[in-house]
Amino acid sequence: MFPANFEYVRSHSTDEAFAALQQHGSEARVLAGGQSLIPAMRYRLARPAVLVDINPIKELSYLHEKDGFLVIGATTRDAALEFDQNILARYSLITAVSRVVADPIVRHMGTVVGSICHNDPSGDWTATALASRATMIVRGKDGTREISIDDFLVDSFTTAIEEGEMAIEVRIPIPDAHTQGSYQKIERKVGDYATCAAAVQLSMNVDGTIRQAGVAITAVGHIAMRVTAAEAMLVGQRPSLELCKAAAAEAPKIASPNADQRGSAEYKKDMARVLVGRGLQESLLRLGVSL
Amino acid sequence: MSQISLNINGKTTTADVENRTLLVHFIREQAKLTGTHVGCDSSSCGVCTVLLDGNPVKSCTVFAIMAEGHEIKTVESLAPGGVLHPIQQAFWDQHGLQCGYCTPGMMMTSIALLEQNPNPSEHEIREGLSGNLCRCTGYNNIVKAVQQAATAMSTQAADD
Amino acid sequence: MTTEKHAMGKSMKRKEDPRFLQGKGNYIDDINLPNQLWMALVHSPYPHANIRGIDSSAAMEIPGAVAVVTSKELNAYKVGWLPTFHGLDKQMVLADGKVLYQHQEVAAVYAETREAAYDMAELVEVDYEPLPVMADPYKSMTDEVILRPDRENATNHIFNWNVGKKAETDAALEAADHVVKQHMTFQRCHAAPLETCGCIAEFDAMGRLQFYVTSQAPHVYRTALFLVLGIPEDKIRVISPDLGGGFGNKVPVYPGYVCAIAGALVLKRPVKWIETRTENLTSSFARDYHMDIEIGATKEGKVTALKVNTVADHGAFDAAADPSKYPAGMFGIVTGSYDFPNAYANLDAYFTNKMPGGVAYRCSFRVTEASYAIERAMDILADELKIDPAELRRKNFVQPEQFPYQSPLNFIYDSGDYEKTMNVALERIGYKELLKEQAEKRARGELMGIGLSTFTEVTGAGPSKHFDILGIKMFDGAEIRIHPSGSGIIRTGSKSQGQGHETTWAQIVAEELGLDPQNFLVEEGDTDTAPYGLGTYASRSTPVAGGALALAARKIREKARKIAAHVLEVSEHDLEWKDYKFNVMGAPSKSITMQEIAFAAYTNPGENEPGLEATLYYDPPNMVFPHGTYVAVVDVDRDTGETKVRRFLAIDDCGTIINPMIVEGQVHGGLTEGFAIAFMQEIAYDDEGNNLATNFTDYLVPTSLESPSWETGHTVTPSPHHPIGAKSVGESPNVGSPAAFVNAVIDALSPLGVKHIDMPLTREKVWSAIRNAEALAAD
Amino acid sequence: MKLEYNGTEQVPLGKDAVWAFINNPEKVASCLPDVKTVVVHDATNFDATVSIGLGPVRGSFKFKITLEPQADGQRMNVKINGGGFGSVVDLLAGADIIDNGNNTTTLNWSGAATMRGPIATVGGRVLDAQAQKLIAGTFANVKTRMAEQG
Repeated sequence: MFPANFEYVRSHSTDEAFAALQQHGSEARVLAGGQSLIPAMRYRLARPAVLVDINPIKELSYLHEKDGFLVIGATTRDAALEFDQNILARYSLITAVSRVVADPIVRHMGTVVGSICHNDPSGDWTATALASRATMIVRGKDGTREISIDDFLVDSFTTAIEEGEMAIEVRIPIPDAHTQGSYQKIERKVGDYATCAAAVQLSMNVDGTIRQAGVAITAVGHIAMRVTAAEAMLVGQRPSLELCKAAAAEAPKIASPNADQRGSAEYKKDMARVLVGRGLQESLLRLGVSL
Repeated sequence: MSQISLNINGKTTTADVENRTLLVHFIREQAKLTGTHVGCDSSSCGVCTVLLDGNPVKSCTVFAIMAEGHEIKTVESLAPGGVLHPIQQAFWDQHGLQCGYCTPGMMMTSIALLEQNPNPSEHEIREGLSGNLCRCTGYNNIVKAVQQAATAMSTQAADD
Repeated sequence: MTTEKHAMGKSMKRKEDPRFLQGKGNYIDDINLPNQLWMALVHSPYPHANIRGIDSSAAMEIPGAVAVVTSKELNAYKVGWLPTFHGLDKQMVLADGKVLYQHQEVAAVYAETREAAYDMAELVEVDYEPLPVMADPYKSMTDEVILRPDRENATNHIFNWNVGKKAETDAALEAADHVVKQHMTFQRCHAAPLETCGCIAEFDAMGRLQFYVTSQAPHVYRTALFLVLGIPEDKIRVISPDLGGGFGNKVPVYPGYVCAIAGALVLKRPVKWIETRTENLTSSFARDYHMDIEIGATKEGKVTALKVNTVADHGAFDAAADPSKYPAGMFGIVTGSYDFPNAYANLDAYFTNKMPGGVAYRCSFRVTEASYAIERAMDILADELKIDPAELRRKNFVQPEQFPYQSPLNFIYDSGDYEKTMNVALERIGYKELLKEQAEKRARGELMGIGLSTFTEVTGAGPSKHFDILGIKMFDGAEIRIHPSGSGIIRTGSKSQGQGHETTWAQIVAEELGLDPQNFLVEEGDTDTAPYGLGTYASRSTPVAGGALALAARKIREKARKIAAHVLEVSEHDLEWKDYKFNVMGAPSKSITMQEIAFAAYTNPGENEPGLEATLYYDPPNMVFPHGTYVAVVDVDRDTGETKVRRFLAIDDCGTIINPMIVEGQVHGGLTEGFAIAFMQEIAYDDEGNNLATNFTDYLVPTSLESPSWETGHTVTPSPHHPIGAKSVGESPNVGSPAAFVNAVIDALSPLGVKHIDMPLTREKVWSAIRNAEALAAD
Repeated sequence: MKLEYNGTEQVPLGKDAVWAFINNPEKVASCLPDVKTVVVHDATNFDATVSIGLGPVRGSFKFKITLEPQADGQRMNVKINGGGFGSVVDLLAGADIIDNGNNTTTLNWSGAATMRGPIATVGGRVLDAQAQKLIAGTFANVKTRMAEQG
């Protein structure tokens, strides 16, 4: 299949891209990795009039730590994270998710920021951003602004980015030595959208209680969701099997999946429970807590 | 229409193309290199895999115009002068191909995989190739071929 | 002379590989003709609707638009309908008055570029009037809505087929100590080769059709095109280039081909059409059998009767590629490896609003469905009688001394040693240890399963007394020409899609003639040069074309004997063929090689006809019956329903092995396809007739990560009637493995009381079975 | 794929005013979300073009709409057939009109949509929720417009 034609704008700087987006308004879409957009265009389900290619913008391709955050630029590929030694050593949640997003080849083009902006209901990076309490940096008319991931993810394929704006960066707090995470995903095969997935990240106090908990589920609703009740239940508590089970049981309560070929709503809800439970246990195991 | 120039296998190809032209069609039709194939419309099969600046990408999911100024490597670059690349030799020795349709993409991914991880385990090979479908071989012999190539390439590197 | 190194039975590396490895394969989309047009098709979104009108005016506005063709134009040329292969039905080329399935071809558009063709296709406006949808053969059966008013009989019933003795079978079931009954469905699947189908049609300056096409059976295409288009066969050349897989998908003549040819004829320019993946997955299908199987047995587990009633969903047109006299293919193999004194199989086929077909998919015409049914049912019997599944099979195998074995459903099995093959498999997998491990795991509540399949196939269609397609008997031709230097060219009517004919055909001939297989060029796929043959599908190439090759080589040998006698100045009766050369009996030092004879054939033939060539048509006396034992070991995750195939061992017996490396490769590939069918693949439809698997995001092809690591082995029981004792192997793993996987999963779940789950065994289905069983246990 | 929805709207208008509104093609058309053009053929038939935006899927659908007022004045059925993106949608919607007596009316609505084509097969994973929003939005608009009118 072949896309419908479009106008192409190659931008070499954020300013250029921003100007193009301002100029073309709702007709324009940002072209980052293109790994969701181009297939949709090939089926002619998406037919944007103008594509603003941000791939040539060198200033947006970065991955480093700064002021307590891992900062990932808008054109940084998924694969950059997958093969980064620092991430492998210290970011267990990111490491886990970076190996199961789409497939290994798609990860060489796909971008983390682009995936979060796409805000697919089955997104892996959106759930991960929720569990790790990320912040998005968006360039608007009045300069850049920071938006917490919870405020950024509005609805399926809808974010807090307004017409003519563009996302610049995602910031993820650097996990300390007492923080570990896990990404649990069920997919029918590599490259499929998740049937259900859960992102979990736990931080411990020195006294063995849980200091902070990030729990998010995806593919079981309009959008990736934070399991707030589970997080609240975990914080301040000493981990136990019962606690994990109780926290996991909160996931299906907020899940509202559609039945499709990946499974019934009932199945997906139960998988939200199972995967959150497994994510919690694996995170704890990485923290040296065996239940 | 836009005029673009791509460096494919060290050679520059310049052509007028529509913005919507996919990289795979540019490679096959403008550069006349038909070793890179097309197998699906959904970015699922990986038979179109080429190296873009050394990284494997699905050339059906990149617009040709996006590749302007980048270096593309296709299967046709592997055996300059007819001497098979260790990965080609290994696929041959290990019966890692049958109909041959997925083979170019599979080999390009394998080369990038071995670049990243010169001594992969069976599981790492299976993970690394999981963006490329094969309908004929059942993958056993492809895994063996990558293992053989890993050995051959590390020996070659040691000799250099 | 490298004969010893590379003759029969040796893992010679493939001669075709260097071109594929260097990206120099020549597949259909690599071919472009000067001045060619591109064709695209317009498909129906409705599964059943009247067509009130088609408006192509907007499409013709696209720059580069050339023409739009609908059934009206095709009917004017009398090419609106196609005959189906076994002659029971005909098929629309483009929707004629109404559409009968979703994605049916409605119009063809022709343009200067491929992009323009797709732009045009998008703008052809079709006015549909939706009609009630029959998406279930059990619903079609009621004839409430007649789908095919074009047919003489106002019914959705296509045909009934039955074989065996019904009364005796019913009586035996009545009298049996124990009867198992199970309904099981073999879901609708698709072969999905990675290369889609496509063609280029050109009428050359002499008015001759040059037709480049992805075809597993080029000669059948040539004859079919004569029948459809009325073009004399000498004015048609079919060229099938390198094929990127086929597995049965490249057997049918698709509507797109006819549209391309019609376009080329009328527009007087070459027309190229390459399927999209969606077009590939929505134009035909395989399987879709709904089977009710019953087995009667004594309480000791000796089987006494088998009965199967099947409802077959054939979609909108009965476009199955079965031989004429076998509308249900070789389904009669359903008694499998077991000695049933009584058996009866009955099948009714129905039209539905689904894509047409019933084509074979890596299967000798419905053998897969039959093997699955019997191997599943034997396991259910074992479970109910509390007998070990291996023991139950052992009690009931056809014994080696019973061959040739007359089966109750009218096959004569050529050879086999089922127990030997099973013993090899059980020994190698460590069956006893596995049973012990399973018992320990069960005690801990873990779900581990062991699944067996001891299948028998029937392949090699076929003997002319039984088999034809479009009336053409299913024999194959082979031509061998030996050049003066001892190299040569081999041509057959078969067509490799990855099986490695360029290598194995050379090995057969080299073995027969004592020549070097490296020095043979194997050429297939061009009807101008290849001798007539029915093509490569249904595991028929080695049994039929392979037999033709061996016999053609022997014909050459007999001529060579005469030339050898002349050169050595002895009587040909004094010569014996031994150690790959002619030796003068009683004079060990006097001998002559085939290479020397070849030279003499062109330089010093004496009174003999010069040259060294042979053409031979082989009409096999019987089918061949490969068999095997497959063992799957699985672990099931109780929480998620995920099945992990921990081990899978395939011991195949395909008779004489030509190239062990290629045989093993065929088995690996077939097992991965069998795995996909067991766990992932289905062309599902919803109740409204929407096709739910139209691309690779929903028709799931396993990757290297899902696919298990395969273990293989073999026993060798040659076919007594095949010239080299070979059977076939390409389809065995796809035929035999689904039951092994399912048996293993059900075995894992049997402590919970689960008896059967229909394929594909998705996580959810397994999860659901576990949850239901737990709920029942809790009550 | 087949999708089914239902809901209830309370309208602050008498039943007769409601009945008059929903028998007016112009007014009904104005309630479709993101409607671009409307062509009214007669009292019960009109065509409407509607913008659709489901994430990356953006474009327009052309609908043929037929109003089928039931003789008893208690129910309105609406048949909507249309297409876009090479896909088709057949929608059968209906509302029972219940006179609450106090110059308010209850609309009990339900709709069943069948989607076919790439939008269902490729976009089906995310379609249900979006379609629900569109249909619920239409009936919510009916209520709002009527209220404005009242």
